[in-house]
Amino acid sequence: MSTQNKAKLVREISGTNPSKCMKCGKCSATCPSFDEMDIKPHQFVSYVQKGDIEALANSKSLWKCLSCFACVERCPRDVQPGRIIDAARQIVVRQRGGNYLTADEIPALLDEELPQQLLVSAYRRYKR
Amino acid sequence: MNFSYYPGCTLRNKAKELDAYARASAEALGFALQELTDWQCCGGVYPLGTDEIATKLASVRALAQARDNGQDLVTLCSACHHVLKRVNDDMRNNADIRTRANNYMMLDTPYAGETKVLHFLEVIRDVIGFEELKKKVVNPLTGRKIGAYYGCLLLRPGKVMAFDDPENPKLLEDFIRALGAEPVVYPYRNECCGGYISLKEPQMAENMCSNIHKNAAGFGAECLITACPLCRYNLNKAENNLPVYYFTELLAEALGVKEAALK
Amino acid sequence: MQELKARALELLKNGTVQRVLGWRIGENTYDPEPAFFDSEEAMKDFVYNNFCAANLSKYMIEACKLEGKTLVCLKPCDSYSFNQLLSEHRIDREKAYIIGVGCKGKLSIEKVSQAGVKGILSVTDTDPLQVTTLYGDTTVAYKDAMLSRCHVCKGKDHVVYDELIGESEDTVDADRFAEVAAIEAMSPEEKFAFFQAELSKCIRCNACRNVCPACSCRKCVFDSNKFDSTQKANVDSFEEKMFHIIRAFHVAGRCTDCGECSRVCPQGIPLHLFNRKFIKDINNLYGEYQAGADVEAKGPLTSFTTEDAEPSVVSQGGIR
Amino acid sequence: MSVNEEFRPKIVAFCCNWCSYAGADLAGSSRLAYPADVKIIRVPCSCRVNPMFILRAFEKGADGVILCGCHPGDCHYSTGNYYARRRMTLLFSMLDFMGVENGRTRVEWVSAAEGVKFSTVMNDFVEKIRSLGENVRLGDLRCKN
Amino acid sequence: MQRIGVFVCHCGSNIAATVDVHKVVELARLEPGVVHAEDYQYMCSEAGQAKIGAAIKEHQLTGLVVCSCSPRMHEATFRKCAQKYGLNPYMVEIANIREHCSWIHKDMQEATEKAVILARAAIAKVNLNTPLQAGESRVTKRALVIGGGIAGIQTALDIADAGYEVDIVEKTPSIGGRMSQLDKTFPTLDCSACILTPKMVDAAGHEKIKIYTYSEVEKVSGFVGDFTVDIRKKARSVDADKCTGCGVCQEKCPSKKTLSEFNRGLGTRSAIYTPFAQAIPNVPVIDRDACIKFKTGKCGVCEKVCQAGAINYAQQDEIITEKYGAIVVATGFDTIKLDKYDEYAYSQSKDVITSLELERVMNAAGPTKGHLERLSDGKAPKEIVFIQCVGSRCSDDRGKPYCSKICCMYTAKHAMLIRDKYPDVNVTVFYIDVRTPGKNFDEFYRRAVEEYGVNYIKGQVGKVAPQPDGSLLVQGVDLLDNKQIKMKADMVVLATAIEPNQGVRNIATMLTASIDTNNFLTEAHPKLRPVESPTAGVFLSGVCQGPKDIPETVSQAGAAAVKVIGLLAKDKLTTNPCTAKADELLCNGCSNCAKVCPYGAITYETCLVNDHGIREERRIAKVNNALCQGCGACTVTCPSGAMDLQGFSNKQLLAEVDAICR
Repeated sequence: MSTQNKAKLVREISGTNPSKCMKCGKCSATCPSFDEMDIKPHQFVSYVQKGDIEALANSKSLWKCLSCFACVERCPRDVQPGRIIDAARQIVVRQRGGNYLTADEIPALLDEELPQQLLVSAYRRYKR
Repeated sequence: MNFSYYPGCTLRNKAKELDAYARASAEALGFALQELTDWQCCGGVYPLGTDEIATKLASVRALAQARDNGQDLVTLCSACHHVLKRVNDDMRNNADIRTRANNYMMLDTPYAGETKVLHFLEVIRDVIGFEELKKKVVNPLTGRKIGAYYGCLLLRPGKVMAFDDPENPKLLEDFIRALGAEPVVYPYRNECCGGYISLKEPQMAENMCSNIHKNAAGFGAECLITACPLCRYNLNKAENNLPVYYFTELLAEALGVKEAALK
Repeated sequence: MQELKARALELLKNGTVQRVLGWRIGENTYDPEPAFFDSEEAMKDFVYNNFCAANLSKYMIEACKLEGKTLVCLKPCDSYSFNQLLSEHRIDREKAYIIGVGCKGKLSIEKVSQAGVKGILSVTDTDPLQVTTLYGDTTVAYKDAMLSRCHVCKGKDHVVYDELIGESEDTVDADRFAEVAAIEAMSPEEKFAFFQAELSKCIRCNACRNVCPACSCRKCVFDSNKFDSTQKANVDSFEEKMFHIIRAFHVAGRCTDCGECSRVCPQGIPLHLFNRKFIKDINNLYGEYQAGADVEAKGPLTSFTTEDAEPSVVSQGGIR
Repeated sequence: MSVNEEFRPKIVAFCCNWCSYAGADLAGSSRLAYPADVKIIRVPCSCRVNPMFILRAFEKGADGVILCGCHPGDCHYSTGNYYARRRMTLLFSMLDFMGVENGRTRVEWVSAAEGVKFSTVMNDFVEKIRSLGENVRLGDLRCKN
Repeated sequence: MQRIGVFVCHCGSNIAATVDVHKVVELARLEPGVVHAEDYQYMCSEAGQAKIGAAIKEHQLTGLVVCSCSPRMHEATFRKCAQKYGLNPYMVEIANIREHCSWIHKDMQEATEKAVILARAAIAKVNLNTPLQAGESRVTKRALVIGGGIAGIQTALDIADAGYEVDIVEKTPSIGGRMSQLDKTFPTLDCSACILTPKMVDAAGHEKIKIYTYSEVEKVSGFVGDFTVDIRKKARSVDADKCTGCGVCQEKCPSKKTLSEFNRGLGTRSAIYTPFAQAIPNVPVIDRDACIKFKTGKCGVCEKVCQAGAINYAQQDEIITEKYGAIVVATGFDTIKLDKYDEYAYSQSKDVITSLELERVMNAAGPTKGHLERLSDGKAPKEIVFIQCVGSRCSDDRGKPYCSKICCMYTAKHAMLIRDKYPDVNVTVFYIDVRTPGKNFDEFYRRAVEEYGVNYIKGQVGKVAPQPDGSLLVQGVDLLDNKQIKMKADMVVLATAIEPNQGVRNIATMLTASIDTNNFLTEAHPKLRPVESPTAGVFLSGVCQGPKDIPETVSQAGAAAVKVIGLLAKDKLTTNPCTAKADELLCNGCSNCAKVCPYGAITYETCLVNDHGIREERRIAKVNNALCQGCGACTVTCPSGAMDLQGFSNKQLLAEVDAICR
């Protein structure tokens, strides 16, 4: 897929309009995973604007977002960075070999108390 | 007073007590939770992509069933509540998702978001009322200092969830007060516990939960309550943690039905 | 009916009202006519049966010019027209004593004929209708003899009244906008053919205009010279061509969808389709609006929002 | 319908005095051509245009009618174009409902500064009407046969 | 039948090069009503006008059609010309054969044909023209200013200095407005009270100015030059004529727990109070909701201690009706409510305050006597964080979509003042953009950074979390460093968005002045008529029209005053004769026309009508010619065609349509 098309796809899947962003940084000010991310939440937006989905797709950030919606809640321009990063994640996991979680690694991750919802949630976010 | 009830997968397994206490408390409060027949797992997280339809269908099925029962749909687990509420909002307000979901479902009557989704706590606040709850308390939890932990999923996004003020919620505090205990307000009660990140990066979740515990303890909380099994799991993994209970456990205790509930 | 008549008589006698606006018995059960009654004697001919379909609210315009109060019998749907006239200051609430009369859906003798009954001699207004014909007795189901408009009734509640007499029933068993939607789904050629065929029947008898409670202008624009220019000869057919569009436009946002236009059209043109198309568009574009439901409400054509749809929606797939 | 090269449509353009008429003036002083088929009638505001004017134009043989006014929010009379917008939307929808080609009617918002837009709009509209051909249906929608 | 003369202009070669003017003349002669047609090089020239004059005389013309340039160019010229030669100016129509014809077409034949058709349309219209007379209306030489803040005071002073009577109506017990709550003003840092108080005193002492405080506009009727206004003077419960302003009543009042509006709720006041020491008038009011006497019937301390005998518990509200020629709206602003922004913990901590509250904290007459201290524990803060754009520039429904304009500058001011007075206090400002257009504004902001060491961080704050130790943990971002910041602060100050004052919607409705989606009053033209409302006779001063700072407000106040003076200087106003008119025989009295009238020009009267022998009382629409601006919205709403627009009548427009489609 071309760079342009990927950027378009991110816009479509996320249902958001990155052009509304006024670069205030409130998403990055809010994000609890900020320090773990290589590309920061406010940058998600400009990467999509620039069409650089490749960098976004290869970023660590994809797997650090918690979907806690704090950035979505507080964004004054309704840009919803949380949805943008999820769209990028979707594009990755929908490709062959894009899964971030495989069935083989699961047994090692389990423990006695682990609730089912943790597994299904991680499946949904990390895996096709 | 009868409600359709969606327990969710975890309440069938690791969080059986969350469910059991809730059912017993509901009975004590004068309403019944009628479990939907053959509900399916909601998927744990709300599928954010506008093109994700199949992953929303389990929720639509549950919502449509409640509609056909002519009842509001009650949830307990924060994650299930979040997913059902948002899918319902899509079905009501997003014509594209509604059309496509209904095309898959082939229901007798297409579903268009008619069902009202209520969290158990909303039932207590909006249907029963805290005054009424107070009257039903037989074992007031006097003297206990309890921190409410809301997490993310009940509150955000505020426009869709419409649960409480997403930045300064009050519902659980009022709940704690109604049980006779003292609520401890601390600013991290709506900070994320790490959620599903704990599967692959447990250290991240642990750090976040430590901060929450530290903050709550700093304001004098002796224990935390939550509605979510995953939040509880993550919070329990942190070091030096406060005890974490399901809110229904304290509710059942105050209503005097705790022992009976687990039988 | 007896209760209604007795009550009307009582109010007439004790001077609460000077006259009664109701229906006078016709030659047959099925042809009662609107009438004023001003004495006990006159009240002998008063009738209220399931064939009393006429909407009496428009007569109140003239009645309000008379001395004293007029008792008017309004069915639930008529009360919307009454309210709409009230909101346009055409009638005076103080001059009306409203008895909200019950309605179980009104019957039409044309519907009985359309049900295949020929040579009607007499008919009852019961369920089912007992019909005596030249060829013997038969029955027709009530629903089958009901006016089309009653199948999409606005509801059994009166929006304005002084007292209520009689029960009303829900008669809705069809989608109000289904007919309009069916036409919308046609190709332009089909639409055009449909309306050309229908409008070709018009004989410009003005029955629709005369009966319409929204068409209450002192002088209709089609009768005045306000839109003429000096070059225009009287034989010009513009008025006739465009009469129905303009009539519908003039009542848009004011029409309560009472259905009288179609009921009285001697040619059977489904005139209500024009009005209902406007209502459907208004509901879709500007939010649900029922003329006459609220006297204080701002009409859809005398209000706006800054976010209203652009006229281009019509060419971009139309308003559905 | 085949496109008739020779067909010269009759097009009436109602323009509000404050924005669109001035926009047309600007198109003129900027020498931005559009077909002579368009004839402009000056009205104080788009809200002055009665549906009867539009129907009358069609009756007299117009092939297309366009109404131009100030952009919503910029009306000289502050609210006129909002009313015009509702009226025209409903009127156009009714004509469409009756099977009249919906391309024959149009509303465009053109400001006094938009000479280019005025010219572009008129070129586009004329092209559209030429493609639709002569207006047969509105002349034909008679009540008497 | 009209006798019409057609005059075709060559406009040098502008028209004549593309349009065969002779052909136009020739064909125009054939049109009904035309008795004369000619062409000339430049019709607008003196010679051209003389030709028109001669033709009027020679052919006893009753109507003129000039085929020339746009009516927007020379309609006025030819109307004056007609008048000069004894013809009613409204008997002139222009066929625009230049901008709409010769300039855009190349083909001579095509352009000529079109010019002929345009001429025909104009001829058809003139055939139906009727002489119109511009009306006159009187001007009441008194102005009303609604709002007694700096905008209202300045407007009133300027109008009064020009010699006209002006009344100020102020809702609160004193004039002064927001500016009286400010401590210092940017960019000069002079004390707000020091520059405002003299103006308040001037206004109070001016012989042409009358001030109604604790009063509200209740009803407005009439139109430009002739408004009638009802003003409700709320009962003060204190006789202003007797009161000496000694202040003993306030001192002795036992009910002292009401939150002070003037101090933004940061301190308390007594039930009988003046909002601040320099209040004008210096006459207290009794807050009846707080007063023990009014609540329980017992007390009466103020009455006992008042030596002047000024306390009057029985005082009633008073309605004053006054006539005005012009009205100025100067209703000002307030800060938005912050209940949707609790991530900043405004409701959770006393140490999170708005900038306007900080003004009170910094003010010597404020709740802390001017000492910078935390409102929770009175301790001196060491670390202060300012957050910009709180509720401004928000496209969601939590805040306002616009920039509040003043925040960047007052934050720089606050930061500077704090660093100046308390050099040991660290000040950090989180900003999205620093916007400082204005004379000496950017220099001012740079001084805050360069000389006073204020720490500006580009980025927003995500959350303010009160800590167990009483401090505030501020979590923000530094976008230039690409780092998340977590810092402890002792105080957080929010640059809260401003919005028009609450009551403005109601006032706009009374004045039929339009208001935008943000409740700011709309100006007649955003660039060329910024201080006039689209409603004639209503003018705008200050923030009610849009965010602005004090210098801008004062200049706009002066501009509004000039417009008012220009209006009041006239003895009579000429009205536009192209107004709507109802045919009383056709009017249904349905009120739909009044509903769409943007000027409130249509009212209804019950008239005795003789309709072809039937005499009856009818409700008839009446158009006020002084208010009607001639848009025509009413004419289309009227189903019977009773409402018509003079100069653009239904018949005239249809005649044009017919002529074009012929």
